[in-house]
Amino acid sequence: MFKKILIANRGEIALRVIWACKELGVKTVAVYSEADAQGLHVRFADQAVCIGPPRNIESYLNIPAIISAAEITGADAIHPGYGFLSESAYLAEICEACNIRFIGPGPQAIRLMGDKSRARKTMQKAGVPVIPGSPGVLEDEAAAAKCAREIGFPVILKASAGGGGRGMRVVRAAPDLEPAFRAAQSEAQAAFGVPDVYLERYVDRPRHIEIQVMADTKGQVVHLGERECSVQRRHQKIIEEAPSSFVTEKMRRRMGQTAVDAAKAVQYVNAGTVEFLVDPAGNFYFMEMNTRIQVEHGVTELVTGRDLVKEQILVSAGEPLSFAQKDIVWTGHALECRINAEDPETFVPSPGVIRHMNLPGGPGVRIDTYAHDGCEVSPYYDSLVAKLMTYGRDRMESVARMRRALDVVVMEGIKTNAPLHRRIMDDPDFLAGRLDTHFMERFQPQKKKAAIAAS
Amino acid sequence: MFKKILIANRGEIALRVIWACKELGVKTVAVYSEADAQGLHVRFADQAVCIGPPRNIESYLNIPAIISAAEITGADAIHPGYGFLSESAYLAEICEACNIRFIGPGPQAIRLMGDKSRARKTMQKAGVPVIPGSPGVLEDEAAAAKCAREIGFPVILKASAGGGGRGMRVVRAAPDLEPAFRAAQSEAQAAFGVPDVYLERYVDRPRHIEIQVMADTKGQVVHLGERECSVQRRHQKIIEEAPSSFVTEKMRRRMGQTAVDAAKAVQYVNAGTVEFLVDPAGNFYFMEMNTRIQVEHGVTELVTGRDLVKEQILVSAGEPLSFAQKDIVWTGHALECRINAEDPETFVPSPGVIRHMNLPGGPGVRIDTYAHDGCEVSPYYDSLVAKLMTYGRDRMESVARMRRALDVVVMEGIKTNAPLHRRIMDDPDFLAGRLDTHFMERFQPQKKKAAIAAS
Amino acid sequence: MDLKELKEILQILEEKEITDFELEEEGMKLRIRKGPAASANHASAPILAPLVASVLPSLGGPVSAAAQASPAAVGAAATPTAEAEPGVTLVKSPIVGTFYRTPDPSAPPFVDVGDHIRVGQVLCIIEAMKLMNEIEAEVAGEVVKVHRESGQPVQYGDALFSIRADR
Amino acid sequence: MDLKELKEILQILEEKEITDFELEEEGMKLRIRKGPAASANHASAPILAPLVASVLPSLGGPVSAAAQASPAAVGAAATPTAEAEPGVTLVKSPIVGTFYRTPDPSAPPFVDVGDHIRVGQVLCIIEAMKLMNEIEAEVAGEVVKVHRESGQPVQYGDALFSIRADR
Repeated sequence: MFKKILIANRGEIALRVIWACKELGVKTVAVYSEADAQGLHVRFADQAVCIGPPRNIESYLNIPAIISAAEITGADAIHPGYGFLSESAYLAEICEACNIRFIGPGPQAIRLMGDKSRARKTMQKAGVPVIPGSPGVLEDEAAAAKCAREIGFPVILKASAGGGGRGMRVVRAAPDLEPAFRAAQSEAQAAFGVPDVYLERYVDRPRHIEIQVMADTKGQVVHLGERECSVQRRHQKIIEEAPSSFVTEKMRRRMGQTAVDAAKAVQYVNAGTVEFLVDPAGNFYFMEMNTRIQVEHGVTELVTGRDLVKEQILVSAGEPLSFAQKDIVWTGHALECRINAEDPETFVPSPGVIRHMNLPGGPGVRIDTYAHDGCEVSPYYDSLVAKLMTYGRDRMESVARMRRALDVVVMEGIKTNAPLHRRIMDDPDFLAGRLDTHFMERFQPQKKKAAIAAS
Repeated sequence: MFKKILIANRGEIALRVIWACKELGVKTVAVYSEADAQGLHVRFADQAVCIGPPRNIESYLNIPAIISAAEITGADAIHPGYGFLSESAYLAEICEACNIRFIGPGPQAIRLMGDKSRARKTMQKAGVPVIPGSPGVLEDEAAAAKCAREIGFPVILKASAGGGGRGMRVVRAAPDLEPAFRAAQSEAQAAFGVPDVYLERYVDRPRHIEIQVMADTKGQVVHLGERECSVQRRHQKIIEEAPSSFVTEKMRRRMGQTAVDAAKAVQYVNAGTVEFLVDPAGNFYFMEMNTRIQVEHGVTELVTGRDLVKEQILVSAGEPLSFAQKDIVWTGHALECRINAEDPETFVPSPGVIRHMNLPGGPGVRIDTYAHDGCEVSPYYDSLVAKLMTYGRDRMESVARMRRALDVVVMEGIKTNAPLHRRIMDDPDFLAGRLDTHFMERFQPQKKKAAIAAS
Repeated sequence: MDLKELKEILQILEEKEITDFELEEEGMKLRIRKGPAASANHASAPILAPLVASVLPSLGGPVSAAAQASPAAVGAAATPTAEAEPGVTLVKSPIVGTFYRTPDPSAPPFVDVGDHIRVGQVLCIIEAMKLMNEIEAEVAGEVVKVHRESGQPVQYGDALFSIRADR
Repeated sequence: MDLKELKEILQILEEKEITDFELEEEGMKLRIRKGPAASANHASAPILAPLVASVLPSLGGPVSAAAQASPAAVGAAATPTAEAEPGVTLVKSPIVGTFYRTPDPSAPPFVDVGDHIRVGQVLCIIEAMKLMNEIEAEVAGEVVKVHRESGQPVQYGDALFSIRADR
């Protein structure tokens, strides 16, 4: 086992890793920027090293400083958390070179999954369904028409250089394709300077459902079921749950096996998440694989009873997985609301000092947070202040618990999106499980973006 | 269902009941003494009524004030919590007379179980094992000798008027009985003015293990397994856990059935706890039945996934139990440390204002507390500030979580027994599950009382 | 300085959490103070204040829990602590119950504003558990205010009457 | 003073964590106070203080987590912030690593107390990721203190040397 783990992160996930290390009896080293000198991860780690000024690039993204901190403290492993350097193949490589274990997959798997088109090809080869689309840029209207016929309508035309919804055109029937193609081309030209356009099957009202996998160095890969993450705002998840009310037992087995296949195809080790786009008929398509622990891992922990962060550490230390696929049993239902320091109406970030705080407790409540009374929510870093999770025997019990938990969240001095979450908990669509990635656009239509589809 | 429940209590249990009511969609009324005007139960209930000055007798024990508060707010039920009026048959009767539902058993069951000798006789009749003993006061040495032979050694002689260990004599073999009897008599005479002495089987190194039962108005009684509560100081439980590492599956079934029999013998309704004294051989003896929800109910909730307070309310409203015996499945292990405002060495209460607080979070942690930053721990009421519970797949995981949770408990401004709990979590006897009610005397021998046995 | 500028200044002060602000300029003096009085310093007060409960007003109609939980919604402490003026005694309810100013619905009130009362005189009835509890005056003086209307619920410590005591 | 100037002042005060500020200029007087009244109770200070981290000292030997968690054990902030005297410049470590005063173990130190140094002169080496990073003087002056011993680990911002700058 490791003797000492350096946590190359801050905030709640740094604490989450510290809790796991403490439970395993492993010493911890926190690193921090000057802005986080008062942070709880600094206080509760066994040691702490200041690695630079507040700006990420000079501290939490500063690989030499982090490696140096590991060296001067004698840490034999680095846990990257999520965000920051967690998907840096380069850090994983440097760790290898410095004889420090990187707690995550190997650099090859990180790099491959980080390259979306390589990942897509690899997955296709492995038999993992990806969204059908043109192999590359479409030459002309004729090529587009041929491709669309093969794939089937509706399709979406996308600017190759695009992003943010610009140059996108949904086409629902063949006669509309030609004009749409030309329009997309000229839009792409105008917006990005290149007219290149490609085509994909358009998924109406898709859900974002992801599968948690865990793999050891012995080649064993186990999936821990799905998380429904369709409640998003601008591709930022804000509510996650497990299980998804849409996923049947059969579908879970199929998606789970597919995720395991995906992981095996890249010799994956450690925790990872395979994200799928799921259409209303239950067809699912590979979107990407996140090669790290995720923000929302807690809901999976609640329904499976497994500690994913401890498992990450054990697997990195060479232990076999502590469970086989047959040992994974799902019980009850868990929800997570991300409590962000932001205005619940305008979503403008609201950093500041939390002058007074009250957090919920009682049965079925889990809170992961770095917040405490008098703490500063720094303007330098992301706005996630707390992950409020509830657990119940069924979805309605976890919703009821989430409601009463949100009712008593007090964070004076900053604004949070807790009131937004509270309203969502009363929304008929949410309660009925009628979710897709456009849920938030319907829920707060005044905030609707110009973008057509983009998910 | 009830429309509005008045909670005749304060502190964490008042909040616990509020959480249950909120989850059920029932309105709540808090009552409070002038000392608790700032209490969270006052803040988070839908309504609140000041019922008197700080002293219990004028507020939380003031039945007319509480009934009046229910009447002026239109509450149709009263939840008494634990302590205070929770075992007042009189309050239960007055509620009946006033058409307010008392959330608990009927007054007859409360009264019977409150009378220790009637309870003992009723239990004996129902076939529940009680500690063998002389039927009453022993006339002379000969009667004592005869009785001791029947019961078997070791026995304990106790002063009929006694208490606190005075006039007690443990006798391990027949030849010692006669002198011990005379000594006990004269000690009893000296201490209490009457020489009356009786005799019971002496249980060496007993464990305190209790069974949670839940009964509905349809006559259904279900047990939810045991709690090990042997870690006590002066008969005050400080650590509880479920399951007990001493109790086998077979023993759980037997003790559970016995507790169900005990409850059925008194037509018990609602939540109750049958406390047993368990000897090292696994024999168990009825001690008493607590006719209320208990402080430590949370550990049972954690291992069974059942919400006992919601169940109390539902059962009181006439619903059948939401589970049958076969539905109760125990998973994992839960621990509770009672965080008291007291000096961890001297046990002197430490009321005051909590100026800064940090409570643990993360996986497997549950906290029930009324504390928040800036809150006052009142000198008027008991010293329980927070119930810190941890849950894990097995006992070692919940212990590891309790350790790391205790490590980060900060309550500036008052002293708490968290450091004591932290030390217990490293004690070899505790870790091995070698527990009995004398555990704390061995753990802190300097605090050992003069009393010989008394448990 | 116009209203708009003043608003902006106030906005800035709030953002920066400034509690004391004084500005003097030709012919103009501005002084802004926020929060608890500087002298006193109730360390706990500003911290606790937002957690002060809504009390009696909610007896009329339940306050939504969500609203209660919102820090903004709980500004005012609702217990009528009503500091008495010098020389004026506050008669507070000694019990929880329903306040009645008359012995029965058709009768005139026991006392009214302007009445002079003597020690031991019945001021009102508070009904609790079907019992009519007569509340008697403990001071002699003039009734200067009746704080509650007949038939209203009262909790322990609620102000009922203000009496200007005889000297 | 216009609003823009005022905002800038407030911004600076905030950055510098100044709580009291008074300015008098021809015909203008400005007074700003922030947070709880200065006289007594710094509500936030004592609250935050106990959560200040133990830092570098723990690099020497791990501090037990239990001890850290106990409020009593975390009194002193351990980062050597070492306020420089007037005229004395603090050279702080720009990187994390191991501090060496000599180019190799047998060599004499780059600089010592009493030495006069010029701008650009190498003061020490900090080893990070097997790289030897020479730290150069940015001011000329006299070395008045060496804060660290050779071979010790240093974190970002740790004081290394005090230099009394030439005037």
